[in-house]
Amino acid sequence: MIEGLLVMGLLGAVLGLGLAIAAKVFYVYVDPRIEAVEELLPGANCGGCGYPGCSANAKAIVEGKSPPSSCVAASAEVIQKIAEIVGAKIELKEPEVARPGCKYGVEKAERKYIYEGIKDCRAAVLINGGEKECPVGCLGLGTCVKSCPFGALSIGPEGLPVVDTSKCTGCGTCERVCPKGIIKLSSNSLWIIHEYTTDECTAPCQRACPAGVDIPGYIRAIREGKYEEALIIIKRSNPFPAVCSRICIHPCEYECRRNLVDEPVAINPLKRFLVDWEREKGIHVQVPRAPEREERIAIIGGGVEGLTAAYLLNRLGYRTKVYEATDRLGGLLWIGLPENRLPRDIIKWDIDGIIEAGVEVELNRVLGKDITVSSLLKEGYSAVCIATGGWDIRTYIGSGNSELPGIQFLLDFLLKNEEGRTVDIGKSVLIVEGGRSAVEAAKICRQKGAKDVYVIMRSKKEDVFIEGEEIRFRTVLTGMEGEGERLLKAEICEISDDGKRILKKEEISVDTIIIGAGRFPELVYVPKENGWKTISPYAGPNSEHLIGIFRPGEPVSDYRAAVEAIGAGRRLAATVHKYLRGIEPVALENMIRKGVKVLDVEDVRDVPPIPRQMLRSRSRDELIRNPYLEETIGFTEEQAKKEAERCLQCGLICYRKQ
Amino acid sequence: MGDYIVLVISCIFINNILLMQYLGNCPFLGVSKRMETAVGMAMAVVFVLVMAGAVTWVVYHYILKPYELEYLRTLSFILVIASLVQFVEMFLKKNIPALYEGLGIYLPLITTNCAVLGVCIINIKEGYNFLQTLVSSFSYAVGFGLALVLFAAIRERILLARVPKPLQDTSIGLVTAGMLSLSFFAFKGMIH
Amino acid sequence: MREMLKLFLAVTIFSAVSGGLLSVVKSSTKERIEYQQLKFVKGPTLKEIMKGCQNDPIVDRFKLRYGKEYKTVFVGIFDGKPKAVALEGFGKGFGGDIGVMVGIDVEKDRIIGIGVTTHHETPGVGSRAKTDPSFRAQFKGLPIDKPFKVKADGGQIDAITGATVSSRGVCQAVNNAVEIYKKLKPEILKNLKKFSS
Amino acid sequence: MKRVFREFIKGLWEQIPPFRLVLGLCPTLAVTKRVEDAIGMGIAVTFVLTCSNIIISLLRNFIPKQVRIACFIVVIATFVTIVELVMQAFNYPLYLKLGIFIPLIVVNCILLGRAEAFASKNSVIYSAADGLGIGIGFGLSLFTLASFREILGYGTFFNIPVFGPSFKPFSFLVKAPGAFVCLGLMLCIMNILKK
Repeated sequence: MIEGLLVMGLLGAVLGLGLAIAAKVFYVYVDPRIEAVEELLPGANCGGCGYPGCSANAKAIVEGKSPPSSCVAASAEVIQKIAEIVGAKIELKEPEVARPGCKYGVEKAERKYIYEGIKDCRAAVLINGGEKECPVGCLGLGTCVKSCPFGALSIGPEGLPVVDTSKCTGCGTCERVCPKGIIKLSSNSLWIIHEYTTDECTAPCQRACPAGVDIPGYIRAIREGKYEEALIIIKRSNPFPAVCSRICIHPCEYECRRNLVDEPVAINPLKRFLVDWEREKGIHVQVPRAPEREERIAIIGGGVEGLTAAYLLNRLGYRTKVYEATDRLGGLLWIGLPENRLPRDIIKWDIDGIIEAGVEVELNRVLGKDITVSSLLKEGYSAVCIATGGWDIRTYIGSGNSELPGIQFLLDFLLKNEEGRTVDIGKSVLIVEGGRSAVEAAKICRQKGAKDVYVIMRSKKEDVFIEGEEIRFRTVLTGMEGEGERLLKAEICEISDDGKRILKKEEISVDTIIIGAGRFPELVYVPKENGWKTISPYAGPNSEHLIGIFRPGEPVSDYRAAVEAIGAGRRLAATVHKYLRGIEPVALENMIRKGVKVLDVEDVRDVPPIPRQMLRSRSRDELIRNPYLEETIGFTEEQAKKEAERCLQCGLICYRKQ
Repeated sequence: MGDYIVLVISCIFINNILLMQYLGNCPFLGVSKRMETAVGMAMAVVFVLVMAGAVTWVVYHYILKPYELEYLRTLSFILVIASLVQFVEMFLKKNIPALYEGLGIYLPLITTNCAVLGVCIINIKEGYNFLQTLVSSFSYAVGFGLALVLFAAIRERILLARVPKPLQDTSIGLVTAGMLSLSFFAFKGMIH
Repeated sequence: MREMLKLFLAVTIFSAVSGGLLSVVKSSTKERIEYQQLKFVKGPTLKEIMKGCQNDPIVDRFKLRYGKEYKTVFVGIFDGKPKAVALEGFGKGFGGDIGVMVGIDVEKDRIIGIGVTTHHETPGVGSRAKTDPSFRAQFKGLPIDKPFKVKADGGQIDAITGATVSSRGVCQAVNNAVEIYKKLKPEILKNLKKFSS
Repeated sequence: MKRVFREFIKGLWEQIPPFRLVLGLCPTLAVTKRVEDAIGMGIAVTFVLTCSNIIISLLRNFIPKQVRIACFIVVIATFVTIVELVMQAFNYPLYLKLGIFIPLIVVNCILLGRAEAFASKNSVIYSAADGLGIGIGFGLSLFTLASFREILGYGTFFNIPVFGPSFKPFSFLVKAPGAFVCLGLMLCIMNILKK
């Protein structure tokens, strides 16, 4: 008895003492909050936070490297608790869910061969990219389903993954595991900033849309009778569906694959049907807004572009305010379009929708007179967007001063000089484009006492017939920096002959930039310590030139058609959002743009012709009696359903066969 | 020398701790889902098992046996192993953080790994001397690691197969372990 | 520091109390365990050796000091008298120690029977030392004055075919038991008196 | 009272180890060759689990958090040793058969698992009910698995032959691989039943 007690007691004592001493000697401080946070995290180790597992994220959260809301799987309550532990503010996150990006299962798609191997996409993709002809086609073997830590995925009857949105936490495990990058996280915000790439399934119509509307998406929603969803799909790329449904140049319809069989799908009239439905209900359908963000953004210019940027930035969670120089919003929409083509209440409908969404507006505020870029930045805006777009500068100039710090317009400069008005140009001047007039202007600048005068042109030397010592060819302006109302620096780049690469970057101090164009480009002014700098939106799909602020093809804003301006406005919003979220605001390498080859089909099989639904015309009498009445009447619901049924729901090479 | 080689082979293959002696199956099924965790666990077991084998041998032969307290074997061994594991954990955390990152999370699991206590008891029951104890502990641990890594490889492959729903996860894991165990039967003929 | 003390005390007290508790349980079950162990390990062999005895040799046993360790001597009562004793000897076999229980007639100093208790011999070969009755039977009735040897070593015992080493081991074990018996004989006789009723 | 019953009953089906609670696989594999051994193991585990649950629950407020695992293990090891001694004293053949798996009850994850997850957080009565329930559940599982393996593997039940002499036993089932496969299939059956 005594022996056992003694020996075990002694053994316990020795070990206990050893451990106690070891605990002291080998003591390593571990922040107790890490443990507390880890206990709260769900422990699914899904990696949705970007860290390898929950404990790593717990450490990162406590160290402040990762926000409390970084866990995609945690409930709001848990996030609140974590935030309390680390004493951090919570930044609410917009929910994201996985969205499969392929519409046709293996059974229905063109196949290169029949795959009979290991049932895993990662294995299947090793054999010539999988059995599908389409390089971005879902192989349907369910690798994503198996990887989902929350059981939100299953393979549906079509042989494609189906997402149970109630279970999906948006952790992105499926996105990471998919060897073809087909299933992707999606949210309205991601849609807003999205540009189509060659690595995703797109239909010819949506590639043709300058605003980038997901056309097959909204037509499918119409077919399913989900009109509200259809409107949201449109509005996340285009907040002017009513206007566009009347005046859009609809490049989409020219690209419609049904052209190969009969007539294109009546894409625009279908949009008109949705707008009619919306107006009949009397409620503006809105894209759900991302959680409120801290940043405020000012947009100068209340035209189509400015309003589009304001609306989409508002949907991205920013507080946006539009400064308009005239006394009404809508810009060029009010001018030059007969009322029977574009009724005024249609314009008002879209603009009202944008205001209703929470975009603030100040009318009669002229840039350069009532407000300046630096006064707005001083007010605390995180970005000031210039979207003065379609207006000719000369229609509302008048202050005599330049509206943007240090910027002069070439024609204006020459005119003022002719009239003998004083123009302050400072010591060094940069003249951007302008051909022979630029050389002329350079001469004047020298006369006026400028010491350094630079002229830069995008063209190759051989392509233009002007000479001049100071001219630098194949050089573009890429950025500006300044302080208050003063311009300090310009960033110019020498570009390669194909215009795609920057060969040399240079910063020069300038007091004035004289630009050869007649309009302001879209530009974003953001605060920088002791001043500001500019950010230039990335080039749109129609631009062949990717570098520089002034790009031929979209010399300034796209004012040729409202839908082009809408696209430009969306890219402006995307640029601001990306910049503020720390993502470099450049276009993706594989973005679909003019001249980029995309897999397509040349003929369609097994598609019986179905006549296109036509818009009904009003009677002659009626139109004579009321000259402002629209000539046509929109689709009835039945017509819309029938027309939507004609849509082939195209993918890159897939389409609906009968 | 020959005896030691026989001992090594018999501990690794013929009497494989996992597949033949049924010891250490909980971690076997638990950490074998991914190769990296399997390798981590295997390393941790080799590390701890050799130390535990040595310490328990000393405790048994120099404390318990002289006082005829053999019946306290289980109690004292587990206490020693638990303390040892904790001690090693603290030591690594402080002095070799890199190794701790790798093995750390597996160490607490080892306390309840019956393979460790099992091997210590086997060593005593077989009456091994100190050197034999070291060799057998090491070999058993290597056998554990071998089976674990093999099994993890198979399980990663199973992930790609279409397994009937009710058989998924642990169930198919056990059946697979059975097959692996069957293949280890082949080693039985190696030593007469 | 207090924290450390607490941990230290907790572990110490827990293990001390456990140790104490187990000692109590052990001491109260000690007798029974020993009996059980003997009954199941040596019991069958003993019964075989002491065929026809009137007592239970496992109950009627005593321990004697032999060198450093204690040897258990089992007593067989025949015709009302403690005529035979059995004790265990060890020899080196093929796969380790072979334990052999050896029964000796104390009056005639002759073997009355042997039986293998523990061994690690090759199944089907060396293990026949335990299972083959004819091998064991060779020892019966032999006097103990001469050491036992297999015929190959010039002795009197026929080795088991193919298991000479095992057979040698058994002989060695018997010799070991006999040696102990010879050394302890005076004490054994003294103790046996207790059993003659 | 109702809760006591609930804690007890959950171990018999809802959380029956090792099927629902995948713990304690080693003894499940090792001692289910014969029904007799399985019952012995079941009783031993039930006894240790109930006793250790009671003691740990009683002492739960005195055990410092940092060394709780060591303390739990000491308590469990004590009861295991008691079982070991008692089994030696009263059923020595069973002790020989269960062999090393008796001391290894200490590291049976069920025990430490219940101590950590249940007994250290609940009062004595519930802990006792929990221990008893889980222990009996474990015993039942062992019994079921052992019945299957013994009947088909040896052709006997409680060592009594159940088939005629012409029966050729599936000796695969009583070898190590058979143990794994049987348990795997049992889990599969449990998964089917769960639905």
